[in-house]
Amino acid sequence: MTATLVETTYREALRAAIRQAMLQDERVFLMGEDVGDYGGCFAVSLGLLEEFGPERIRDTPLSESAFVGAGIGAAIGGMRPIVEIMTVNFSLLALDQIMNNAASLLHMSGGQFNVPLVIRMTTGAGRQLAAQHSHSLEGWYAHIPGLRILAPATLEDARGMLPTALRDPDPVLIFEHGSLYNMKGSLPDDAGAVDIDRAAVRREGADVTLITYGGTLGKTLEAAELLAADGISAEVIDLRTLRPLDDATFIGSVRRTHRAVVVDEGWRSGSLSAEISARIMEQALYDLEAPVARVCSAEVPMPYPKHLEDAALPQAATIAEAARRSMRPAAG
Amino acid sequence: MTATLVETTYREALRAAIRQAMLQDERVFLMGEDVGDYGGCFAVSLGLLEEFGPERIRDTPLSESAFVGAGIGAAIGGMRPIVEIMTVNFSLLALDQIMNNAASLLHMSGGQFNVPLVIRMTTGAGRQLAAQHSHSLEGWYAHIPGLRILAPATLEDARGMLPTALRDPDPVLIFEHGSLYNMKGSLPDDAGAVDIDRAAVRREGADVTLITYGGTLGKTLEAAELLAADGISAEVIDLRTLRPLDDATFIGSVRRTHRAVVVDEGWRSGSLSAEISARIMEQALYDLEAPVARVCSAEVPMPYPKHLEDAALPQAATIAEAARRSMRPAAG
Amino acid sequence: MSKRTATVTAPPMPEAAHGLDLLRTMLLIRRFEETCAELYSAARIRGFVHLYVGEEAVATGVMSALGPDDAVLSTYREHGHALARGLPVDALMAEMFGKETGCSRGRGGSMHLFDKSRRFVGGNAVVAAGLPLAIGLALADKLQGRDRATVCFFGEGAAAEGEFHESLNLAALWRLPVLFCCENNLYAMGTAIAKEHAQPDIALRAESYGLAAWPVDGMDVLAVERAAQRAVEAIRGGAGPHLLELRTYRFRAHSMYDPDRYREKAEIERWKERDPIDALVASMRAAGQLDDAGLEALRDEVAGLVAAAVDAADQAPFEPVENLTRFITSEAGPEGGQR
Amino acid sequence: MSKRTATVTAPPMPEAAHGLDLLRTMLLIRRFEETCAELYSAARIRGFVHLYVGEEAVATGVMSALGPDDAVLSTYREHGHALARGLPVDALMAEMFGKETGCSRGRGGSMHLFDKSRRFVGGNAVVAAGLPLAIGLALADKLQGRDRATVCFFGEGAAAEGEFHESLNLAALWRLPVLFCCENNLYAMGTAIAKEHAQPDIALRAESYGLAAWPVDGMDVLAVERAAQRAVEAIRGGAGPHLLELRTYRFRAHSMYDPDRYREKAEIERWKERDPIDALVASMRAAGQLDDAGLEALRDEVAGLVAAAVDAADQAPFEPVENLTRFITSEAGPEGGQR
Ligand SMILES: Cc1ncc(C[n+]2csc(CCOP(=O)(O)OP(=O)(O)O)c2C)c(N)n1
Ligand SMILES: Cc1ncc(C[n+]2csc(CCOP(=O)(O)OP(=O)(O)O)c2C)c(N)n1
Ligand SMILES: [Mg+2]
Ligand SMILES: [Mg+2]
Repeated sequence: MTATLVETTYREALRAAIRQAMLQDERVFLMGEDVGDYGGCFAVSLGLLEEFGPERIRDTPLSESAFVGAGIGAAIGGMRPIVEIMTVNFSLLALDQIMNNAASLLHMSGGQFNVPLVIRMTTGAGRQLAAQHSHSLEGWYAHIPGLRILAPATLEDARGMLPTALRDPDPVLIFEHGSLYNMKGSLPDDAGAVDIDRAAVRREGADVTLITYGGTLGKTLEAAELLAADGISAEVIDLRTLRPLDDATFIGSVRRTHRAVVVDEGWRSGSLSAEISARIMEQALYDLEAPVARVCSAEVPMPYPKHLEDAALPQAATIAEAARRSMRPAAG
Repeated sequence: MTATLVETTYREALRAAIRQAMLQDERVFLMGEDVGDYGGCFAVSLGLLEEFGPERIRDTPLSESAFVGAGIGAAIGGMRPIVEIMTVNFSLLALDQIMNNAASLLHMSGGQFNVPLVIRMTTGAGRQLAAQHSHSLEGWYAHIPGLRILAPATLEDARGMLPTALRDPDPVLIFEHGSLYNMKGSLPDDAGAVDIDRAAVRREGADVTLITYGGTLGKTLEAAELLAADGISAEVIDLRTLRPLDDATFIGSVRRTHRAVVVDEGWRSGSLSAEISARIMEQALYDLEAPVARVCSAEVPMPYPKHLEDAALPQAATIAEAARRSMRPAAG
Repeated sequence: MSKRTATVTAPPMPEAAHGLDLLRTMLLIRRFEETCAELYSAARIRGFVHLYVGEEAVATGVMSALGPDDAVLSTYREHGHALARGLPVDALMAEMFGKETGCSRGRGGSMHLFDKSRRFVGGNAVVAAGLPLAIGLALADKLQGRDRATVCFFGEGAAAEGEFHESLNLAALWRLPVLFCCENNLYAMGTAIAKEHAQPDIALRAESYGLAAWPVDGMDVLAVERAAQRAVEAIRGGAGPHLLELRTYRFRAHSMYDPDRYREKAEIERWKERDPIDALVASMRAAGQLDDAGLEALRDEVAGLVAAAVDAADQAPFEPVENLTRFITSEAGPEGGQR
Repeated sequence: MSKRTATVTAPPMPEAAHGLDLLRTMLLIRRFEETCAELYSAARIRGFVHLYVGEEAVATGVMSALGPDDAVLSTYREHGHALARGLPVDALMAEMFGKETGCSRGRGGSMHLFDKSRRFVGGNAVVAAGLPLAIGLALADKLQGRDRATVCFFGEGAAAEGEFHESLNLAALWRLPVLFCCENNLYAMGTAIAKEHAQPDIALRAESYGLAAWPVDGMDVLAVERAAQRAVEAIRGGAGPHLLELRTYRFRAHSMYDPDRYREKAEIERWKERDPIDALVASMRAAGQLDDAGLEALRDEVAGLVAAAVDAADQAPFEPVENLTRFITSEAGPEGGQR
């Protein structure tokens, strides 16, 4: 008996994951601003309040620091909370709790208090939401020891990362790119937990490795198509887990292709792309035929108008162009 | 008539800078927790309350977000505030104000509202203060467009960076490493503003470039001594300004030495050292004789005991060892 | 709720000319936003857009009490504040279109309207993030001995954030010239006030910081104006910070994204009966200050302004892409020289 | 200050045995900390160390009202809380030395004492950061139908932070079984309460969230114990969160770094006259429950415990350097399998 495929969206896959977790484990509950009556600011939790009631689909006041901290406390108290922060932009208000408590308690207590907490939040730009609603800080969060950082870029990962994260004894942050919620596709009706330890090769190729994750996977795959039309065979790697990084997959690829372009929606300086480049430097310098290139966001608070926002963000064309340049580095 | 040299400390140099700014410009005031009656948690502002009174040496309640935001508002209102956050660890509570207001207002307003604010804070580990009091996040802050990030590592810079920062029309963050306050030395009695646009070569050398800043400059210079004893001539670069980075100075050096070690007290993954390595990758790959190496902090919330803290932090010996390895990369 | 919910009762009618000014402003806000809603549906305005329809009396009444040197801090629901503060309709509409002629050169959009010349220190899209800025602006005035007020708008939802607490304490502690204007429209997105606040009487809560705090009928522009005038007068007289809890209601959804599932239709209808524009029109008619023709003329006037603004915005240029990285740092460079 | 500053007055003396227990705990805390101060001067304890001397009645009285299943959240000024909660002196002293036998394996030091078996969820060195954790622990109890209380200690300085506001609101809104214990020692580092709070009556302020909040004489261990017992009883009975404002004073500087320039010597001396240990000793003597010999025996007992703890800590091993990166993630791995 094989599973049948069902049409779904990224949003529905996330919702199905939450719903299943709630059904299977009484300790799981969802907490955040507008997860209940409103149905989630991006409608991820729509309908769950009706099914699970207000104790387990718990609307909070606007108080990011307190309800994230409450998630940490509840995790220590034996629950398996899923805390939703509406968007990464507001997560700064809870950063002290995330860094100094969630990520540190296990170590500070000499191994006594682990924090099995999952925090979900929307990330990314591309919807003309301007400077305060367009941050891509998931790579920046990946700097913090003690956290696991996930960036589901596919339906399968939207469906499968949460159950795995909920089994993790330590805090996991899941960054959902705002432009993906409406992404359509199909999933087996029995889709479930996926591994969160390995990067995935989303397209195989021999000439250049394109390394990305989350919201820019689609554009990177598009770029690979553009390159294919030029006769360049690009391998596309989806990092999936930004911390801890699975070096082995991308280093192995770069050893074969000898060229890499890192695509990252974060601001360029100090972005995750720098870490990837530095690790290739450390582990595969002698395999390189060209400098590792980076395609990142322009270092600006995101402007509102579409033409400026487009110009600020990585695009398929700019990714392909960076890859082409790395094919002829001397000319670059 | 030449200036005479006077004995001083890093702390006194910082204080002299604040004092002079207060005397010269009525718009300047200092605000933060315990800057007044207590004299500053690291005694930087000791005596200033008596001289300038409580309006200009302004003790605040424990409310990092509000008083940092108030600094931003006061800057817009025509003042030149110096806001002291006791330590970088607590600055997370004010990060929303720093990123979403201080760093963004000029751009969001289309150039209308600049924010001439200086924020000072203590950073760094090495004093057995454990997980929540030992962060080195200045390199992480350097990810944020719209901010200038300074890390004075010398008496001259402790004395001179503040006046320059106060003339900047945009927000400047100054990170004072906690282990430097008692550093002794001499300064000309007329010492004043220094440039904040360029990195400094603190020691010239031909074989390897050691790139660092702030609290690890001393250890890096020690490492250079160790290397000299082995016949290795190390150039030591003090970045001074972590954003915007002065690439030209370190790239130029690496082009000559063909080898680089970046020393950074931040946690390794996603630290400023990665950005430096990535820039060398992009701009000087073909000049390298060895992979750019990084000596960073272990990726742990800082443990309390000295032996573990020492092991977690960059040390002269580990820096020297990394440099030696880069002299014989094949063996590495 | 407390016994203090009774609001200042009907003040006397003002001069006809003043009433017409208030009415014109409210009509302008309403027309501007209805047009924005249409343009949003036509995908000519994008991003998040939060309408103020139903709350016009609040911005209109408060701004009418201010002088040109006072500062104003707003939120993401800010068209009304901006228009009432006198920002040109053209500059606002151009901003909605993301054009270079916009009040923020198009960089801000609906949530980030700014105007330095009118001390309109902007829209702020992080809830409660404007309160600390207000503290600073007021502190700057105090330190420089300027007799100004800083007005800061925010919603009742914002009052649950830590910034509210920290800022009210600072304002009261330092007796700063701030007027906090809490627009209590009973919902923070889809969350009703009873799920936001253990004690939903915001004015009463504010008093616990040692502020003078008054609840005001936010559907009555004259009541709002009078309360704001009194508060601003007291503030200028050195009485320290004040808070007005302006009890109002938004007739439309939280934003153009919001399907508004969480409110009863009947509740919305009940509040619509208290439409602040209708209420002022009725009072002015009763006082013989307005007739059908007069009202029609006003409506035509604001419709003309808005239509012209749409045309102008349509034709205005976009900022060239080469300018993307402008305004990250100031172009003037350090004081005393170019950078 | 409000009319409510009058504290619960002298409760009747308890049984002698119980009084001796309380006294022993207070003496142990005092002795432990005096020893720490000496060891700090001898550079055998490092980092930041915040002494509780003068405030012993607070921890002692509150902990005495708790059961083993209740949870406790502390601050960086936590030796007293830890000892009163029953953490072994040996494990605490070893932690001060950074030894592997410490209650946090030496990784935490003075500011991060933990003990899972006693639900002592630690020292927290970020001011006010423990309050949100308390909300979560209490929520977990509520959701799981467990009849427990969570007690959260913090200073009056912490009450100015946004977390205080957000957490009190959440606790009241959700009627959580939390006991907030605000240790009002009149100073936050060098900042006097009048410079921290526009309204310095913390208990009164807390009431504005819909909490039951009582001021308590924090120098009287019996008063503290009785107030805590009543509050915990009410909390267990479903009455929702409570706050105790424990009015106390620290006899020593903020930390071992602090030269204590900001307080009048006379003020310190006045408070020392109200030393909580002396006060209990006096009451017990008056009630014929204690004589010189009894007191001497107790002092010897605690001195012996502390001396033995120092010896044990001295001889205990340091965690091997190879272990540095342990406890970043859990070693057990995911539920249902090894990582
Ligand atoms: C810190 C923060 N958290 C969440 C949001 C998302 N958000 C935008 S508006 C809003 C509701 C605010 O309600 P209220 O303060 O009552 O103002 P209103 O929208 O009713 O005018 C929320 C939750 C945000 N912008 N900032
Ligand atoms: C968020 C934060 N800001 C500043 C500090 C530095 N600091 C440590 S204790 C303290 C004073 C706290 O006073 P209070 O809450 O009254 O507690 P007490 O020390 O008097 O017991 C300060 C400012 C900190 N640890 N955390
Ligand atoms: Mg509202
Ligand atoms: Mg205190």
